[in-house]
Amino acid sequence: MTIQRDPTLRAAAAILAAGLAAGTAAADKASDTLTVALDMEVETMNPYQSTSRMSLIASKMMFDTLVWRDPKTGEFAPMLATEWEWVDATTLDMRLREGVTFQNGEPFDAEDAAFTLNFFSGPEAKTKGQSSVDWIESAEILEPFKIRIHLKAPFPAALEFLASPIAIFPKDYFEKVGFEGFETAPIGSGPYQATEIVKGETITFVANPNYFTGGARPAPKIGKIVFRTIPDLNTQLAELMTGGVEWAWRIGKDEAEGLRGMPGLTVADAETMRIGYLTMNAAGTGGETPFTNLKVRQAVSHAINRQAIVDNLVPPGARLIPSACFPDQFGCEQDVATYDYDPEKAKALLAEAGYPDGFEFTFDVYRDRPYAEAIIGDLAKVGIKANLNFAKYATVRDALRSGGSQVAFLTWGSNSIGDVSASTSNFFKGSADDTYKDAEVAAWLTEGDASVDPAVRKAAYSKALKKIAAEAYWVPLWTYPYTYAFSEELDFTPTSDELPHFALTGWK
Amino acid sequence: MSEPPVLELRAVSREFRVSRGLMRGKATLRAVDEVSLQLRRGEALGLVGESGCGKTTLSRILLGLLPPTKGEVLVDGAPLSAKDRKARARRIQPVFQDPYSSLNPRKIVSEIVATPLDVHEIGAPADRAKRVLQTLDMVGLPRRVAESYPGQMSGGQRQRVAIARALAMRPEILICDEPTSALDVSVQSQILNLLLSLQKELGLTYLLISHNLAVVEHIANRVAVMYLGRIVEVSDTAALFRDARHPYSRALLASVLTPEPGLGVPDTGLGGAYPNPMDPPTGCAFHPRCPRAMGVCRSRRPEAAPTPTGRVECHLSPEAP
Amino acid sequence: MLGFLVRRLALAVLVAFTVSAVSFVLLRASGDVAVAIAGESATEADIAAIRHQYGLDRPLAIQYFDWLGNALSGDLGRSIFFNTPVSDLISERLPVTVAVGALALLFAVTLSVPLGVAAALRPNSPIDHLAMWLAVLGQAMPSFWFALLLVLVLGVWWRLLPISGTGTFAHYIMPAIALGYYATPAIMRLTRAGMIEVLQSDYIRTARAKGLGTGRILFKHALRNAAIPVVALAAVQFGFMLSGSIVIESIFALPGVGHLAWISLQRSDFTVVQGIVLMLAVIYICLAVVADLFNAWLDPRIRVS
Amino acid sequence: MTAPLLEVRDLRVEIPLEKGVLNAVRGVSFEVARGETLCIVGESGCGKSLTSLAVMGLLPKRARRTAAALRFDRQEMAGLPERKMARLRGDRMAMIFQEPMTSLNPAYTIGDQLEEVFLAHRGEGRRAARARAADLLERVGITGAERRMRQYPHQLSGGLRQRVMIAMALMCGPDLIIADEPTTALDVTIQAQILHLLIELKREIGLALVLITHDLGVVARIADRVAVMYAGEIVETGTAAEIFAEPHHPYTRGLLACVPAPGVTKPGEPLGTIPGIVPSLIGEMAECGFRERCPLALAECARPVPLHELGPRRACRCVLAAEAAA
Amino acid sequence: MSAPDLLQPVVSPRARAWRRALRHGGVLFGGAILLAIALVAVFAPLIAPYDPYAQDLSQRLIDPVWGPKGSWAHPLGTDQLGRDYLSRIFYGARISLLIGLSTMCVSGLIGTVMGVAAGYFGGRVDDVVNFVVVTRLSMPVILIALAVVAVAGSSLTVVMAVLGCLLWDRFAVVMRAATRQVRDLEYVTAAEALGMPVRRIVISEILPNVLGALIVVATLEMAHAILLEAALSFLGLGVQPPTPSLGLMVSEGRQVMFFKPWLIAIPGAALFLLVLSINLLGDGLRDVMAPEGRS
Repeated sequence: MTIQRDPTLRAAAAILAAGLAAGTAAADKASDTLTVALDMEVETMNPYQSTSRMSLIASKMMFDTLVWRDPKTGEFAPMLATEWEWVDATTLDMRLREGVTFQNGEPFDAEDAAFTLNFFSGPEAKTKGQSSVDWIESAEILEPFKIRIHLKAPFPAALEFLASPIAIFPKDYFEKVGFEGFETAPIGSGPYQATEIVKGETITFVANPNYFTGGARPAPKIGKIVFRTIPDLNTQLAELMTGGVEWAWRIGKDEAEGLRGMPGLTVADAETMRIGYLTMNAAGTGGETPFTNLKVRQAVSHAINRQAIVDNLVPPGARLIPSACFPDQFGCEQDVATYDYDPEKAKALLAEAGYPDGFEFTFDVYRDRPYAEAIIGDLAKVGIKANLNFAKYATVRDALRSGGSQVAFLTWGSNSIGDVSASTSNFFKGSADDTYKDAEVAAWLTEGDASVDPAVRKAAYSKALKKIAAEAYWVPLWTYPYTYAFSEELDFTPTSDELPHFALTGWK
Repeated sequence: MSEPPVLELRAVSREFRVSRGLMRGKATLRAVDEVSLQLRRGEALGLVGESGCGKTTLSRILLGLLPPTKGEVLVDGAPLSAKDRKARARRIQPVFQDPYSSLNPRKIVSEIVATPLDVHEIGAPADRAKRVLQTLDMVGLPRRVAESYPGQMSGGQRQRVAIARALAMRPEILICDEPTSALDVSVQSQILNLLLSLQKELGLTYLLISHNLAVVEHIANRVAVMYLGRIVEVSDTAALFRDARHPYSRALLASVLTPEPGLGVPDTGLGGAYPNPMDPPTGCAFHPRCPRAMGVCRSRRPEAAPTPTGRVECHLSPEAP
Repeated sequence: MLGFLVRRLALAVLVAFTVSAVSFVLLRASGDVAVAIAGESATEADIAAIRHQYGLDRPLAIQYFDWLGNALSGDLGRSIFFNTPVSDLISERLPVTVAVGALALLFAVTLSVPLGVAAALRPNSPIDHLAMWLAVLGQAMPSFWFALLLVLVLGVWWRLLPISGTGTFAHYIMPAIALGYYATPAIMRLTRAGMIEVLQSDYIRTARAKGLGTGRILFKHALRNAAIPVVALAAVQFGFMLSGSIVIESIFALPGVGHLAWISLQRSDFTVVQGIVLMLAVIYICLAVVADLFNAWLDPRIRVS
Repeated sequence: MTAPLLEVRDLRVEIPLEKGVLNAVRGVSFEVARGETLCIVGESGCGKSLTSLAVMGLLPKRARRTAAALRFDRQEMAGLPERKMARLRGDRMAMIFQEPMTSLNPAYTIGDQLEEVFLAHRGEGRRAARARAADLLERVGITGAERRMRQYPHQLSGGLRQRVMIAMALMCGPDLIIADEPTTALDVTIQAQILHLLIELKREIGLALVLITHDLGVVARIADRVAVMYAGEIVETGTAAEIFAEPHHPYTRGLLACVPAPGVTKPGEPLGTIPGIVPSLIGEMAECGFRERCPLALAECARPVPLHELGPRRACRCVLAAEAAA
Repeated sequence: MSAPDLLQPVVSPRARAWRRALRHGGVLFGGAILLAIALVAVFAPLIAPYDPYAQDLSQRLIDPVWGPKGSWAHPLGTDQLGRDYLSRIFYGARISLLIGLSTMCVSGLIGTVMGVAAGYFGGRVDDVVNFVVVTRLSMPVILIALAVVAVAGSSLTVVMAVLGCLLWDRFAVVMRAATRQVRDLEYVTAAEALGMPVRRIVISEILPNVLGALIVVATLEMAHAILLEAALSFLGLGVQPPTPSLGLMVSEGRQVMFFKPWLIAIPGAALFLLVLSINLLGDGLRDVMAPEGRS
């Protein structure tokens, strides 16, 4: 293969377009089968066994939760629980839906709900996402269709977790087959049942004909949904264009541009709660660095042309963010100190800080290499040389916690929780992830987290976020939109929770 | 005979561990089996025997390239192990069979001949060059070949270079392992003439290993006959060719095809099977092939017995104890 | 026979032991699995708990010998991510890798051996030059690039072959080509060189002097002897194909051990990687032994002394 | 007079090289009668092996063969296609090579390789082939033929392998055997045995033998007739007795003088030598090939020298010999 | 013919190999391309039209000059960050050559020492080397590279070190075989019989005569190292961006390859050409060193 000459290129484009039409024509509305490309394998559909997004997506198909959180409005709605009531700050009563059966015919009742909560919050289950269950003290059966949940401490986010990932398992079946058996033949009460699992390759879901009506989630619309693991995004695109799959997501900006022109495909963008940011080692844990100097941090903030990156590299729908949280989260103060793109000012600040000729540092990155490269390019323009260290997330995080990292480019999805306690508090409240160790900020955040009064909380968070911005601990970057591409016959609506809801999807 | 032998082997043995193939374990091969041999100053001792009988192993022991498993090597009556490698190298030098592989193809002739002088740091570098040229004269090579690479020379010329290298340090003993068997007859005679004249001029002592008995008869004063790791007979050349004592020596001599038409090819009476050296026959190692084997040959190994001109290991020998 | 096998087995055990120890240390040093399991929202306490749960807070040497002891009794441990025994994971995915590797080898051999033989029969002929150019071009082609081009041209532009997955035989064709073409030049060269050497050998001259037909000389007398080094090379290449299919398996979305190793490494699922490394080492050594045995069958000089 | 079994007239072998065409065999003519032993003797590079290979049609691919006549039992072989030539080889004319170590295929048993010849030329089945092979092995002095036939070449010593090669050559009962240095790689004792065997077989079966060698001792003991080759040409022919008793060509004389011989040379005395080196055979040669080395060279030697008949089947390529004969 | 002509000028084996090399098509062709690439690589700072790191997001993904929107301002277009592709290719060749050469040197040194030691001493040493080689071969390169890079980071130096420490096996195997062959020749025995020290025997008698094999392996391993670095970079384990590595460029361009195929075609072709030239040179050298091989 050599370099493509112009005529060939155009011919290729023509073939491509023609072929694509043929490919999508064969898309399987007719056979009522939707094939979906996922870049990671669903290692388990048991949401307690995994913290991965793929597991969560699959478990949403298979299982119901007590509470449903509407992906569009963020409102909580009844699902397996029909109504709930806070008895006090640590006691939650829930009335359960009657007449629901699991996919194997086992009827659902309080036994199942209480068992699930008790078992998976206990030590025996070795639940991987401990933070989603460790707030539960116990669950108690009050009536055959009513349970009471005891919390260890007041926990505002309890409903969030009850909506996801706490899926309700059939007690009898689970106790019979155990972890191993459940792994290969999971049973839930959700709209789809996994009928065939080819390890590493596909999972086939078939609509559950007996799915209960009356909940917030409607009955399944598509007969069969196949999850295909295609690790290479490139291959996903190839399959998408040739009709091998009808749905793919997390598509890059340039590819999306290319796909937008293709007949038969819909390309949609949706903002998520994920934000990107740079964190700088301001406290100097692990040794003195230039970044302990406020002027340097400000210079870095001024040096990065965030708008240009958002315009050119980030998929459409991204917003620049001024403060250390997702703008729509409760308590996310927007009126904070901002740093416009101003390389001259950055240079001046660097000179003031004693680095007229700039300096070098190691830049830890775990994803989105092009963005990182663009940031490196911007920093180079003011004389700062960033040496990219592209590593696994775990490695970067280790480095951060041990103080071995100077600057890291990170993202945060807040577990799709619309509250600053799930974002800012995570990083500035004195935990292991708090590398700044700003006692004042930590105190404000603690105050905000512990209160149930919105006004008090808001005020406390505002103070914290203003200081974070003034100190330029972070360079808040932008929100992360996801780009989806799917067959135009598909009626799919992207949501901001980073969870494609196939159970809500239908054909046009 | 008051002078001690310039080189002496005393009951020298050498064993090898030999792999017998993929599926089997290793076996012990006794390539040289309690060999005692003396090399007198100024003589040419011929060593003859079939391939695989241990001739080459013996020569490597003499050169110090292989340590003997048992026994002693003495130079001028002193054990060899006491002398260091370099001292031995100054006195004993080899000439090999294959003039194509015995010269480093990447070096020119003068470098090759000068190598011993360099290694032993003999003389100043300028003297070395002179000595190299002298040595080339000595072996009858024109001085202009000094700048040639071996690849440009004929087999005979290469063998002369190899001899020149061996002579560069003026050693006393040359171990010549089949020095002419890779050469054409017309070249062979030139090299043999050279060896003879060098011996006269320099008073060299030779150990001449050869399977060509005509060559041995022509050059050697004494001959040692080797069979399956043992010296079965030692004798003065003339005596051996006239009246060999050991049946193997006789068979060997009978097999020599001299260029005399009309004599036909003799039947040696030896069987076809050369014994497996890893599993040597009991008693006299030669008995399975010996046309005159007796019962005792199968069970007992004959002792060496002196003869008027040497010694022999055979139960048939009248001198046998 | 037995002695040989025992010695090779001893070597295999020693190599496997060394490989496992080295990779154990390397892998543990390369990241903290506990952090990876806990996910991005985990707290320090979560991580510590996980570390303790999985025994990751014990001294490294103890962890290793613990693992080794289990491995010796056939238990390779559990994947932390999949929460399944590593041996199950491997046995689920090995068939895909082996199938692709075997097809790749088949592709390489069926292309290279006839070509090598033809080239050897007529040195400097057009077919020889063609073979040589194929070899040189093939060896210069980066395999990931070649795989992408295959996807682009055969999969997207021409739509000849399915792009990814394992549904049908056709699914395996592109991966097998992408994996096998790199081995083709080496096998072809060796076949050619071996054939040329054998054809010049004295026993081929003897065979001709016996008045045997050309086909008989070629296939009975020449090919068998020329095949000996080729078999060893093919075995080695097969071993490399099994371990070298990471890129290919990712691009073609094949659920094989290569991709399993890759994702497991990325999220520090050591037990899995450890198990795969051990398995690959054992397979590699076994292949070498099998090649030896096969060569012993081909060449009686090795078999009997 | 009956026609000779093998008749070679003006055989030439040319090998194109980068530097030019190597005229390795330059117009060699000889004939061999049934039951006769011809020894072709010469030093390395004189073209004796290529001559034998040319007769058998076994030359390497790049070598070119031309001949005025190349007749075996009155059949012209010069233009014969490879398939017909193959039918002749191994059947009516067989060959034995120098290296018994490498001339047998290491991958197959002795029995297999013996039977193969028979199966290729005679449609009498494997059983007959096996019987014939066993018979011949015994005949060449290998005991326990059944066991030997199951063995592989490397399990046999060099002498035994050469016996196997001889048995293989005899499988189809040939009229002619060409042996190219059959004993050079062997020990003297084995050499004597093998030659002894060849002579016996020849006498019993009555086959003709062409023996290529450089060893004058072998020539003297085995040859009926001798052809001395030098630089791609036959320089002298005659019976063994004639050649050894009264060599005419200076090269033949020089060669004989080089070899120590009992009664002729004295131990320790210098041997005769031939000074100089073999001329290059690349391109055409316009003079006597031996001129540069010849102690008796004359001005006439600067022209190509023809072969002078000195008597019935006695000839010499030397101007001096021509004068002596005249 | 073995007709030695002492009157002809003295030509060393090396000079003869040179002369043959200069008449060998593959050597000339491969050598010429490699030389051209090497010159481009060495003088990249002088001839590259742009700074390969200079990004301009307003100039992203410009077509190459033959494309519909191409211009001579960027002959090969620009990449996703608006960097000049031609300049990046020049610098990429530089990185590739640097990695190829350094790997060749490091692994050549390790492998030669091991191979020569095993071939010369045999016995125990050979067994140990054999064990090390088998162990090395049974460890998958990519997994090891991945682990090491995870530990040590993936700077250029680390990549060079990793490749150097991984690719010595063929050197060891070939050098072992070559040394064994030479070791049994009589001129080595002669040197031993002279009392020449082992080190000197190895340096003056053995190494010059295995040099041919060494050079051939070295070129092939250089090509191998370049390809492996590209593969590692493709996986994100090699050289780190924004350093222009050809493998990395293919990796970065692949997402858009369906729409802008030149993004992977150009660096891929450059890589291909580079490796091809080295292989042609190596192949040619093999012919030149062993002239009986192909004539």
